[in-house]
Amino acid sequence: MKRRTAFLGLAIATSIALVGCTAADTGSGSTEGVGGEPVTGGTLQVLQNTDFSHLDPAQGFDGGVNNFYRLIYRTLTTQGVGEGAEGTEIVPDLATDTGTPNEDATVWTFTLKDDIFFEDGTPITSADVKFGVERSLDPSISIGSPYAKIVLYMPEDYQGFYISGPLDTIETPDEKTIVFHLNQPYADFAAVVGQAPFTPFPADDESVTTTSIDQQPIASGPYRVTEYQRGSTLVLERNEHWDASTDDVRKAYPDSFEWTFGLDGATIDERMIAGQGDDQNAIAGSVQAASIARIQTPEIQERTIQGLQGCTTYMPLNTTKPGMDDPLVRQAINLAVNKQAVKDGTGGSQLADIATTMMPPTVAGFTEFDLYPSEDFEGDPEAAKELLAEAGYPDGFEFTLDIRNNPKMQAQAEAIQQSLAQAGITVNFNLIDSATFYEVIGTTSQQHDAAITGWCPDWASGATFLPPLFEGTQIFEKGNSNVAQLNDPAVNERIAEIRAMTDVEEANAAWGALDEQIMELAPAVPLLFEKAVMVVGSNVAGAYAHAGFSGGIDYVSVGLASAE
Amino acid sequence: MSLTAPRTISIPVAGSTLLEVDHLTVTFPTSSGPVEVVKDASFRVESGDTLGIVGESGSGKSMTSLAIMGLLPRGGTATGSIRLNGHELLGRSDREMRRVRGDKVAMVFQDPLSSLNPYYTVGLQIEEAYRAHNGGSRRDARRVTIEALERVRIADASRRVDHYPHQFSGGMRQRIMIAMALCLEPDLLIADEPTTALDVTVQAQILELLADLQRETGTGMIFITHDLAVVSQVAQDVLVMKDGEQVEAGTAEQVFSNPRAAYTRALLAALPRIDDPFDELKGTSR
Amino acid sequence: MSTVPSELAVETEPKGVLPTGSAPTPARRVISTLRKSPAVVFSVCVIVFIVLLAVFAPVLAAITGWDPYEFDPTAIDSDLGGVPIGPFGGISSSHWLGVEPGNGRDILVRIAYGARVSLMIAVSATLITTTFGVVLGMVAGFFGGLADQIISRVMDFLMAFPSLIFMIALLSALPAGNRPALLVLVLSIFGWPYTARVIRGQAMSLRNSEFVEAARASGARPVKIVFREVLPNLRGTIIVLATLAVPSYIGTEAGLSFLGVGVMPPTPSWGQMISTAVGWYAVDPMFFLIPGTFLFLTVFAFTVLGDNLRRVLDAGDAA
Amino acid sequence: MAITILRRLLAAVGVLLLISLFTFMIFFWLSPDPAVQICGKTCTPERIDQIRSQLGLDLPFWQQYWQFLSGIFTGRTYGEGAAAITCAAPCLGFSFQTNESVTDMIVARMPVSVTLAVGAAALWLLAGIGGGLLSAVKQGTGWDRAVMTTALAGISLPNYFVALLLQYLLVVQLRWLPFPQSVTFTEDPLLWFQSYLMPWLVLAFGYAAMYSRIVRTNVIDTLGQNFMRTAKAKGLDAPVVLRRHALRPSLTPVVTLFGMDFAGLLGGALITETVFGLNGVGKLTADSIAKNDQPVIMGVTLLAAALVVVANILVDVTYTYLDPRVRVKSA
Repeated sequence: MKRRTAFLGLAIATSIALVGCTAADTGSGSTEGVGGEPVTGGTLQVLQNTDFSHLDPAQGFDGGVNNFYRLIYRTLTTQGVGEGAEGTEIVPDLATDTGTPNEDATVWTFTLKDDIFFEDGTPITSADVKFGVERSLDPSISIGSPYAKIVLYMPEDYQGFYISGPLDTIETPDEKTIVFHLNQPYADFAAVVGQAPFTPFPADDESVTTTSIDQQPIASGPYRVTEYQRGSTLVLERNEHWDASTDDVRKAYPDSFEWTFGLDGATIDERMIAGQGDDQNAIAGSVQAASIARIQTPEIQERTIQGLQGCTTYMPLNTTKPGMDDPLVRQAINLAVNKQAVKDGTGGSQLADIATTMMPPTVAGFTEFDLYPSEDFEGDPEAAKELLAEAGYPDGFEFTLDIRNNPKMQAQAEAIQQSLAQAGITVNFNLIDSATFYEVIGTTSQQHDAAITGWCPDWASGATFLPPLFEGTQIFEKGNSNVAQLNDPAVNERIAEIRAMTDVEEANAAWGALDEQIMELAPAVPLLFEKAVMVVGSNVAGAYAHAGFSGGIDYVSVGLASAE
Repeated sequence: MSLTAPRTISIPVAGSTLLEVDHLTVTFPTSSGPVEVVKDASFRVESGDTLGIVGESGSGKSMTSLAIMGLLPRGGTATGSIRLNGHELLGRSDREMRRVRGDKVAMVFQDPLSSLNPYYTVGLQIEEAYRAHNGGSRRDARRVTIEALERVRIADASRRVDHYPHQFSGGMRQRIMIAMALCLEPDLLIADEPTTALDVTVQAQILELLADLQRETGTGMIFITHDLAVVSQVAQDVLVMKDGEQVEAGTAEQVFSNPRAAYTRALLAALPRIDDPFDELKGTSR
Repeated sequence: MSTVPSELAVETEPKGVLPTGSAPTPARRVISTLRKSPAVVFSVCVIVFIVLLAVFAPVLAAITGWDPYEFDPTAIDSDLGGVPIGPFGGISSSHWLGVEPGNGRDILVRIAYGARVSLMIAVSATLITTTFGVVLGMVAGFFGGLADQIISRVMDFLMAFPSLIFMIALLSALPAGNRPALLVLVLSIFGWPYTARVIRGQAMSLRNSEFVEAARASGARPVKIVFREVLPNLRGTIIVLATLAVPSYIGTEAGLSFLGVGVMPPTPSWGQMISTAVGWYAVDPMFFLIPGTFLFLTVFAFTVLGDNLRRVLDAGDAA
Repeated sequence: MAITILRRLLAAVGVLLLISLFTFMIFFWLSPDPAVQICGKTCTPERIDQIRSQLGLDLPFWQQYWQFLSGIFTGRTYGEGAAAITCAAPCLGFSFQTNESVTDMIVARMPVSVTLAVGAAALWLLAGIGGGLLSAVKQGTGWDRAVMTTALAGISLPNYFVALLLQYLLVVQLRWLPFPQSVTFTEDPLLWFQSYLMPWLVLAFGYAAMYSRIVRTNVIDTLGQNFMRTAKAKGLDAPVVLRRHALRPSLTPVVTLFGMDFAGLLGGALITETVFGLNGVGKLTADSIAKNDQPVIMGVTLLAAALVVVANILVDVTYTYLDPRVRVKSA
């Protein structure tokens, strides 16, 4: 339990970052799908900058890949379909319902549906689900969603199926029933079994090894991988053994999906805007800032979808550093940042809204407030100077900002640097390679005074948002997500109280109020709620932005208007 | 070393003028205006005779020969008149000159190594010259080539024909150049310092070879050299050039025994007199 | 003969007839010849212009009123993704070459500051590689033997290296630190053999020349011969090599910055500007055309100058 | 001859060993801990230690280096028991970020790099030799100046700039070409050609510029040779003189250059592949550097070096067959 959100933190941070830098993931929010109801058949093209992180669901952990997993994998539960809250609701998938807890929610029982098969026609049994979880706990691949590790009851040194053998605390009394024992009461466990590491794999298949799934996935969903060249193409075709009648979530309209990876962001945008040939059947991730001006024609607007990614881009301020440990300094920084300039650098009003709260509007219990207001969000350097003087820095303040070597984050950092300069605050950059950025800022000994990073909730609850970022017990030497290193007794206490709440509504409201309580301490500067703006091909239908997948187009609902 | 031999043989054909050069002037443009490298040269070569052109480097003797070949370097222009067998050569198109070159006038150059293409066998280089003018099959050309090599006394010619230039010694290479020139049976052979790059004994052999061949074929020859001693051995007539100007012209005997120009006298004075060429010359006079 | 270690590097082609050790061509004659060539006059003008731009960058900033880091939100359209307002990338009376999309920074001022960085790195690297290349090349060529063996093997090794890949890997592995200094270091490590190789060849031919023989016969110490006799004769070659090395380093620095491992933001750099402009090429082509043109003209001018210098020195040698 | 080649091979092996050692050292000391990299997002100190021992990263430098070297010839196994990962020979390493053997990754991307290199090479040889010849034969004329100015521009233009310019002009503005797509020749030959055309042009431009300069110098050099005068004096046709006597001596040295450049490209045209999104070895390198996938960077560096070194030997051997002065001992 003690590590839980630490892992989670970095994972999500990475996922938002991926969305940002690749423009290959997706967004959310228009009122209806583009082009009406899709037809069955045809090939849907997906243009993407970077390849998926992993085909192995134990390893991949970001909005884009989770969205993709739903095409080839099924889990006991999954997120719903539809816009907004409809999409983030947890619904049964392989299981007949969202599980039956015992009284204190420490033992959960699920029953599998009938007529569920792997791609080779083998029926999926409770043993296969159990094996999937056990396999995912192997240390060499358990880099995906951490919830199984956090909540399942298991021996401390359990190292997955291959090293430690079967896990006795997952029981399979018969082929259809699976019982999980947890190490704590966990009311949200239905959401946990919807996480990708709970994907079943054939328990008695010798060919399944730690690394084999990443190369040769075994499908339980409506599609199977028929061709995969890392970094260049991925082709899915129908899994004949998937039975639509067992699946209320996946529509699976196209006969096949074809991904093209490695395309430059600007090129993807240009192709989507031109919409020629096969690109009429294509979808892609959010357009780049540069392309916003080019999609303003009515023809393109008709096939444009947009919505919030459901994440917050923010600047944690390391509360343990000299100077930064003074709330007045942190408040001054909050006051001085010109969020409008940060927004412009990110792509302007179409790609981002200004954030004044830590929790994004897509999280239940979101409460709007702005503790550090300024005209047009352009910063108030004078007020900031006063606070600095009060804090004992009349001649200004200097700090080092950790940023990722990536154009968008650099643009954001430069905007911050420029606006803080007017309040007499000098910002020095510590540019970190994209590959090591999260490692550095997640290592307390290596991080500097501040950083620019992001956070997305795993499911739409404040419980997966505020504690990982600001709970004092979650500061770890490595893999730290409380980058501000905030350890405030009042905040810690309140988090514990809200966790104990059983009334969901009450808890949600409490998270909202806690957000404001935290922001009074100014451990971070909320910057933006970034949006996804996606152009789809003219023959694409049923596309909408799914709030559960960083605003990406829901793959299991999209299809073609005409299959020819 | 027979000095009389060529003379006696050349007598029957003497009298028919092979080459007449009149008022030949060669100019090159430079950044400081045109420069005349050959100024108003006039001379004749009779069939079967040898004209020696003597001068220091830069005296215009090589430019004279290149003008006859129509091979002046880029930018150079020749005026005056050059008639071969009575036909004017100046002002002809490059295409017409190509038929003259090799076929009517052949040339042997100073440095036999750099004058042969290192990438091809000597056989191929002779054959291509032969075929350019006589056509015919490769077999014929090869036969002619081997014969030509034999004529210039290359031992084992049928094997050596397939060797590359760098596999031959300097003297042998010059023999090859001569073979190349002679296989076309030209009316006029221009030898531009053919022995300068060779050591003395080889030099003698080459001179002897040229004399023999001239006797056999009756070809007229222009022999260009800076070495008066050599001229005295091969030429009937002598032309002395300095700074593009023709300072002395006449029969070898006249020039050597009674030089008119101060420059020629100076040249003669500089000759080594280990064994006095003039005595010999006198001895062989008509 | 292949002097191009990477796709990036500009050919320095040391092959051919570089001026050898005979009497050095008088500088005055070289200059007067060069002055007659329109290409050289053009190149020198471009170089002078770029140098002035670099030197007076702060003055330019003062005149235009824009500091290289200063945002101008009024010059961009926030609702259209931050695209510059106005034609040709926002060229206007206050922004003479337009602005950067997304933040409205003045492109002209950033180009000027970028020129500082580019020139500083290229010239420093040239000084270092020329010094090392000349000294090691002379030692190898003049003394031969073991020294030559060692130096030549090191040169072969460095030149067989896939240097672009390695420069990128090295730069991305090294801590951020002082980027320009690191760039100079990395460029120098892989750059000096190209100078040394040419110098070595010439030093070898000079070793047996009359005046060296004469100096040796008069009992001069080898080190003295090298610096008093050999070095002055290599002057022309060194000038040509250095002139051609500058554009090669400018190009490589820009390439590395383009790939994101060179000069780090917010420090302006031409390569980095082009890299940022990749995303905007279809919408705001001026954003890549302007720094690209400056980069091209600078490299072109130095190359033309070096080329002509070599030709004139060659001709001087032949005459 | 055989002994010369053998000696060259031995020297080449030495150079490769040195390069691998050098590369290995750099990564050993400078690079961030690969274990932390692999450990990724949800990392614990214990897990890092596990990965370190699994990868042999806890061993001393020389043992690690030896493991890497021997892996190339015998293959190697990472970890133990059921969780073991085997990497078959020739094993250039194993990428734990993608769970693939580096050799397989490179092999999978080779076709793109080869296609790119072959197409570009054909173009630049054609343009470079053609331009150089034209320039040399028409020396001093407008043609010469035009070709040489273009060549100088080609040398001075960064290829990423050319790539952007071409893409902007030909694709976005004029719409003469479609956006490059990753299709194979068999799928759609026309689209394949159109997609590769720009990368070929961009890559070929710089090389063609360089080659035309070199060919021009060589041809002018050759035209001034005495044997050219001999050929003319023989009365050969001008085209024959040029083709037979001038071309071969002028172009033989280009073979050396070409061999090295071509081999260099097989090791990946980093910038061109990245700018055009071609999934070749160069893109693999760029991606791996961005992700700091150290085994892949090692593997590619070594491969690229090996290609250049091998090309060097091949070129030398070829050269001896092309130049009789080297091939045939003088008599």
